[in-house]
Amino acid sequence: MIHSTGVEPVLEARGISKRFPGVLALDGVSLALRPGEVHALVGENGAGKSTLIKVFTGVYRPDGGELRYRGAPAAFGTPMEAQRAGIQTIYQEVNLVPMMSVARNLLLGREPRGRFGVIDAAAMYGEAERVLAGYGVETDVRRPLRTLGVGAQQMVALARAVSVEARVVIMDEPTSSLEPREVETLFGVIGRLRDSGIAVMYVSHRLDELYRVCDRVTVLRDGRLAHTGPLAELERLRLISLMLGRDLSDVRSRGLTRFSRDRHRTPGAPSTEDTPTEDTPTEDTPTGDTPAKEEGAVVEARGLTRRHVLDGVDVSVRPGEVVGLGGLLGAGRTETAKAIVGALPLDDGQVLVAGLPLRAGSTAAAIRAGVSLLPEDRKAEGIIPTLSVRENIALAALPSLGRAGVVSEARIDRVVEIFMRRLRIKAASPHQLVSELSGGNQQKVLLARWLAVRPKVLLLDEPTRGIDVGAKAEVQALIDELAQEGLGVLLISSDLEELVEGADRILVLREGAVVGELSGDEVTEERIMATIAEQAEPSDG
Amino acid sequence: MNREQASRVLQQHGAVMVLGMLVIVGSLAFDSFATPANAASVVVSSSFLAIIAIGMTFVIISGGIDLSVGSLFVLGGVLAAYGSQYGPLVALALPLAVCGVVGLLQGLVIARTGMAPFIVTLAGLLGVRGLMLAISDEGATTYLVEDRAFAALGQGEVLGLSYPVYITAVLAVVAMVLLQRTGFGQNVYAIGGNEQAAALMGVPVARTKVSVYVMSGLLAGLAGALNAARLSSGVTILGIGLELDAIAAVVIGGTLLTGGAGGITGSVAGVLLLGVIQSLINQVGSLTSAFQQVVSGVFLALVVVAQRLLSKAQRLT
Amino acid sequence: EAPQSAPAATGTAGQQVVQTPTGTAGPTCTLEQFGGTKFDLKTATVGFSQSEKEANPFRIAETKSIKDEAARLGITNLKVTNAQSQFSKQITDVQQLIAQGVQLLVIAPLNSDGWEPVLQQAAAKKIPIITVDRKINARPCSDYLTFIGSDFYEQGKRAADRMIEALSGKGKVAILLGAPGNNVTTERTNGFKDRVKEQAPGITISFEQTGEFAREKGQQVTEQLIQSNPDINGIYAENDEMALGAVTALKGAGKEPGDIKIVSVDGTRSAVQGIADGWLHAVIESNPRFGPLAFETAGKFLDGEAIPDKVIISDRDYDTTNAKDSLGEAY
Amino acid sequence: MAELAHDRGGRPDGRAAALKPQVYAWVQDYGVYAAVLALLLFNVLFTPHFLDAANFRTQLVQVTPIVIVSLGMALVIGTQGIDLSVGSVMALAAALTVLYLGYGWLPALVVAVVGGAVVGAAGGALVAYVGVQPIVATLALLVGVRGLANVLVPQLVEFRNPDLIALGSSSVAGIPVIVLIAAALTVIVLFVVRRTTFGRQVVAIGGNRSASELSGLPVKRVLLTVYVISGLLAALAGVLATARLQASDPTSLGLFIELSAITAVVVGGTPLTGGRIRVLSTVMGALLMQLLAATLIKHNLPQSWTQMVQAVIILAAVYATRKRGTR
Ligand SMILES: Nc1ncnc2c1ncn2[C@@H]1O[C@H](COP(=O)(O)OP(=O)(O)OP(=O)(O)O)[C@@H](O)[C@H]1O
Ligand SMILES: Nc1ncnc2c1ncn2[C@@H]1O[C@H](COP(=O)(O)OP(=O)(O)OP(=O)(O)O)[C@@H](O)[C@H]1O
Ligand SMILES: [Mg+2]
Ligand SMILES: [Mg+2]
Repeated sequence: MIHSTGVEPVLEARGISKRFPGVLALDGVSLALRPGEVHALVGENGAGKSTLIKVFTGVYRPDGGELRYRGAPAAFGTPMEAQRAGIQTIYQEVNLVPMMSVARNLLLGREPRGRFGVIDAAAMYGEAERVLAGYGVETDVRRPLRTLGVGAQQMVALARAVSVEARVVIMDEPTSSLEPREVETLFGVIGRLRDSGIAVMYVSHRLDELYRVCDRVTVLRDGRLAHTGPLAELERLRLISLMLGRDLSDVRSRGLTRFSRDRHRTPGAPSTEDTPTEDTPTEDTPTGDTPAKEEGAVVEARGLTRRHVLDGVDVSVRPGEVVGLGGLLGAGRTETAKAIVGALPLDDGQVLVAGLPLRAGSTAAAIRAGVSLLPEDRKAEGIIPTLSVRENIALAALPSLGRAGVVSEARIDRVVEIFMRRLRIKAASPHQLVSELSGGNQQKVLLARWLAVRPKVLLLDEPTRGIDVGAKAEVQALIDELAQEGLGVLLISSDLEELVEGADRILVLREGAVVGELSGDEVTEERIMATIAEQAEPSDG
Repeated sequence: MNREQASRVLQQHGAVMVLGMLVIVGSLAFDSFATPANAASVVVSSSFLAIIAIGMTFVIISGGIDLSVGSLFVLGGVLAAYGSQYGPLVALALPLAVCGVVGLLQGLVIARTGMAPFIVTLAGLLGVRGLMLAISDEGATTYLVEDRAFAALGQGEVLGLSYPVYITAVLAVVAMVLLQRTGFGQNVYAIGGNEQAAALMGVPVARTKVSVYVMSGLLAGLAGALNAARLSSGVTILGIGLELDAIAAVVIGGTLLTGGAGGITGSVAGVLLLGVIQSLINQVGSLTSAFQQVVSGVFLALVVVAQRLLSKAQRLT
Repeated sequence: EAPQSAPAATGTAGQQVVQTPTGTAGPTCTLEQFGGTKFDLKTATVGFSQSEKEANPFRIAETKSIKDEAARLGITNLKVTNAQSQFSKQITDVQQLIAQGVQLLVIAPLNSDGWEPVLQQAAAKKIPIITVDRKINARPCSDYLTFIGSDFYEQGKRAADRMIEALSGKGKVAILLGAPGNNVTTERTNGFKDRVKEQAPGITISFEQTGEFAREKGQQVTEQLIQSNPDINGIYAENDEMALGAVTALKGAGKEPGDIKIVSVDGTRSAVQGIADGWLHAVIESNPRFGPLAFETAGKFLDGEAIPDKVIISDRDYDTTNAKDSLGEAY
Repeated sequence: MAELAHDRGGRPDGRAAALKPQVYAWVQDYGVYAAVLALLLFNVLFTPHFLDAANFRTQLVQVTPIVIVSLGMALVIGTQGIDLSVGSVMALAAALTVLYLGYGWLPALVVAVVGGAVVGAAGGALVAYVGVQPIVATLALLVGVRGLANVLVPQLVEFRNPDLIALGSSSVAGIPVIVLIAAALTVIVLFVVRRTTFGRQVVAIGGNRSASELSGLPVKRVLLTVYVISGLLAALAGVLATARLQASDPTSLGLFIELSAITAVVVGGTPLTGGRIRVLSTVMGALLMQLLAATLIKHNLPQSWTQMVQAVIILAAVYATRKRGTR
């Protein structure tokens, strides 16, 4: 990874500042991006990475400083101008049009033309299929994009950005929803881009990836430039200390709290204490007594089936247990979780909480019975953008935070305060709009929402997606702590390391069916990969 | 996949199917319903609303709404009748120019200030009607179309159908191609589906928005002008509540008010549905006016419910 | 037989009376001139296109009168449509009536202009059209047969006479206008203003706002009016509903009957009662009972008789001298 | 879009950046109050007899039905919905009131309000359970319910019930009773929006429906309830308007009031995209529209001018109070 320092930067920021009401998101940041380099941009949640990218691409205009592109001052008024000039971007939140078809999303703005300059639909679909196949997405390109999983959508966004003539490609956390296999595909693409002299800016919270593909790194902290330099020379812990703004020795001695390493206990070990739940569900868990198949499970799903999506999935979680769900994109993990909380209509199957069946199709009933889901798609299914951080946190717990339908502001304040502190949510105030927070902090707000209802079982779908190293460790520690307190957790993560470290037991899904269960010593990354691969061939037949 | 495609077609053409059912029921129930003369009256009278609905479809798919079309329709008619004293070209150009400019202004305000289209065009509804009253002496003056050539545009017939029907058909086809097969059409869908994403994907959001309101204004003005040619006069009491008819037709046709999905065929079918409902009520011929309204309301509700259930059927596959 | 005698024959109170005797004034029309063929009215299909909902006394009385007379004459095939105040719909309604094969059309037009498409179709099939209450701007005896109704301009003039008399030719008057763009509004306004200008220069019209022919709107506008123009002496309301709304407003403001002189047009029962109670000064009648006259005219026409190109009915006035006695005849 | 559009507010030349956003924010939040004040000032200077107490009573009394209807409309709009049926519900309430007046004014009022709630429930059910888009669901009701009202009471009926007339015309301490009722309803709705679980759920659903569903909110029930409340309030407005008119007029009572109410809500700063409800500003919005109409009438402008001036003022008010990032 030797790069010639003499090369002129293709894209350069000089002393860029950007202010939002109440926050100085960027404060005199300078950064130079050279042709043929992969440049990592890192920092904590809310450090200003996405904001800087949006300044580069004309979404925001800086309040101060100068942008230079190909040696001349540049000011892109709109993203379109930036694109025309050759800057392609994959944004952190999937920014495509969910209702349009996959093909139209992929080729919007450069559809193949037929006679009379009219779009040639057949050619368009063919082209789209061809391009996407190169990224491992095989699907009916006529389908609306929203019917794809988040990961597949991300691949479409990637393919869209990269398949255009570009001088600069900017990727804001492109791997946060990708599978290992897709990540490899992505790295292949990045390599090709670099070789053809294109500058790549790469934002990620996954340090391993950075060290694998990046040449240089820029660290942002609280909107200021903390460090720029070659990455290979930078020790990992030193990078972390730069990001967090802590002393190197401090990080070294105390380490980063992660999952405690003693997870893989014998399944069913008695939990220290039960999480106290204030309102015991009565109406929603009818007394139709069906004895639990598995002893002591708080939640047990049996034979969850939905045509084309789920095929007889059985899952059970005991108090204090962390059950991982592994599998490739589209394996049906998200669907399993949604089915358990009643957010996905089922053709067949049943969910039991503490041995009593849940009313089908009612999320409210599931929540009252103590089963909650932290959804995968933060923007579409998580935050209420028009409400403040405070209202977002209190939302699900509202009925218990008041009397006779009248809310108690004092109790809300107390709960919000507790969780904002415990999860270190970075916001100007509890009254800031949640849509103004950085992605990672939005995720923490959602986690707080669910913890505030004091669930017995928490289903976490990609809980650390987009969360910085520090916060990720905090969240993982939190999961650990909660499990120790007796909470049952179902953990879905595309980050195999996280899955292995966090889970007591792992169910591997493929094409909507459970194809393997790993527990105890079997819980390793290799075994998970092997289980997926083993099963892949026979089940394809 | 085949099943999926089939049900997609089902949703998009739910209105067409309900229309078909209604026509069959109507023909069985009334002798004088499925006659060429009656069919012609439904088709001809629907054509003006259809022209407006085509423009409205673009606006709604883009995520907006245009309440000013009823007022633009009557203004277009008055201007056309006024302009016809200077020849057929002026009769056509004057309303198109004025209504196009109104659409342009509304589009600019919406695109540049981010104000809600509902409110901007509601102001348009009021302001344009005020303008129409101002140029017609508070509605007291009705300009007459003396120019034969222009009148023929609204009255001439081929195969028992008057020219506006053919004009509407051509416009519908052009609109369909525009929407499905051009970059502009794709942009309209994209900004309606997710405006922010569309902007990031390089769609010229402001330009596209302005364009759809200009189109809507032009089409409403054109419909008004053609109607003035048909009636041979610039009637000043037209178009009240027309915007709601147009919106209803478009929505019944399967276009989502939230934007991002829909199409022209559905809207045209929606317009015809409204026409057929009226015609069926006239066939009964003995309902009191109050009961006619009840029946229209119930019909409308049934149609949207049916259309909704058809599109729900798609989700379940 | 002169049409004047017709009302007496039916014996119902408040029947329409024709103003101009037939033979004397204006051109006439015969079946031969019109070019139609004779048919039997009893077995014919007759279409009646009403313009507005039958939700005010005028429209209710009008439709009822047409239906009653058809029934009385034994016409079984009467088709009625209602345009719900939408002019485009009325054009379509009539076209669909033609498509259903009507042989005679009675139309209460929502607007005077814009009938071209209907007239063409009707002319092609030689269907005679009688328009009631409002005129159609076209040629009688070729585009349509004839018009039966009141003279709205004349009504405005007569209302002005009553106002001038009430104010002894001096004072400030407000006008509650009807719906904008409506022929009736325009003519009743012009008649009133022209007459005031001509006869009573001492009267100024200091306020004119639309009350859209509705009672609530009349009330609201009057409330604003008497606040900002407390020196107003008279109110001319272009229909009874607005006048009665004005009365409610005046009562609410603590005025006494007669403080402000109100003159209106229509002659509904409530308005006539209003005269008796002292709140209204006078009401100019606009008679909606078109049935007998319309079918009589059609009958004569089919019998080959010459009929006039317009049949103007003579409307009466209501005032304190006759209000109590005439209550039964008001509609 | 929120992000994109927000930027415009945060991008004022860079220099006075710290102060200007606050001014913007203030105008956004209180612009409608400022507009009402400005209009009041204009009238005090240029309209004769404007400062009479009776004049203020007139304006308040006239605005009452719009205020009451707007309160319900604000809730509906908060859920990202819209209710076009309110005018027809007023007409239905007028019809039911006189039909049942024989049993006394209170039973008549109860029947009318229940009738309004039933219509609201029908609309709400179509929206929440069938998934029909609010604008068409309530459009069907707009057409059908007015017809129903006319079927029940075909033409204007005057009544002499002294209690009902008193409801419409009497005052307590110089303040008309119906104005007091509107004030009380405003306080109640304000409380519901600010202080109750239900109120929070309404805005949450408007802000993000699928997130609300996943958060266990009773989405369908809340939606249904919101339309029921809107119907109920519209019916009450209908009864009060009827009492004031001293006649039941299902034909023209409440015609086009839906547009006035929507305007009041939006001018007050509640976005049509839902997720936010501003109750007091909605009332101010209604007052603004009322004062505007009164001003134009008092200065005897022709209809054409009235409509054009209204258009301009609506645009200006919404422009000033617009929240960047709302469509
Ligand atoms: N539209 C906005 N309005 C107000 N504040 C904003 C807005 N966008 C970003 N911010 C603030 O600017 C700061 C930087 O946010 P940014 O999204 O750039 O962080 P980030 O480094 O990308 O974080 P993450 O790793 O979580 O994605 C944060 O404090 C955030 O709250
Ligand atoms: N690469 C892909 N190609 C085509 N379709 C895909 C792909 N990935 C996902 N899908 C579709 O998306 C749907 C939803 O997948 P789902 O979200 O349940 O998967 P998952 O196991 O939760 O994976 P993840 O959450 O990591 O995206 C699947 O039914 C599948 O049809
Ligand atoms: Mg970011
Ligand atoms: Mg998933």
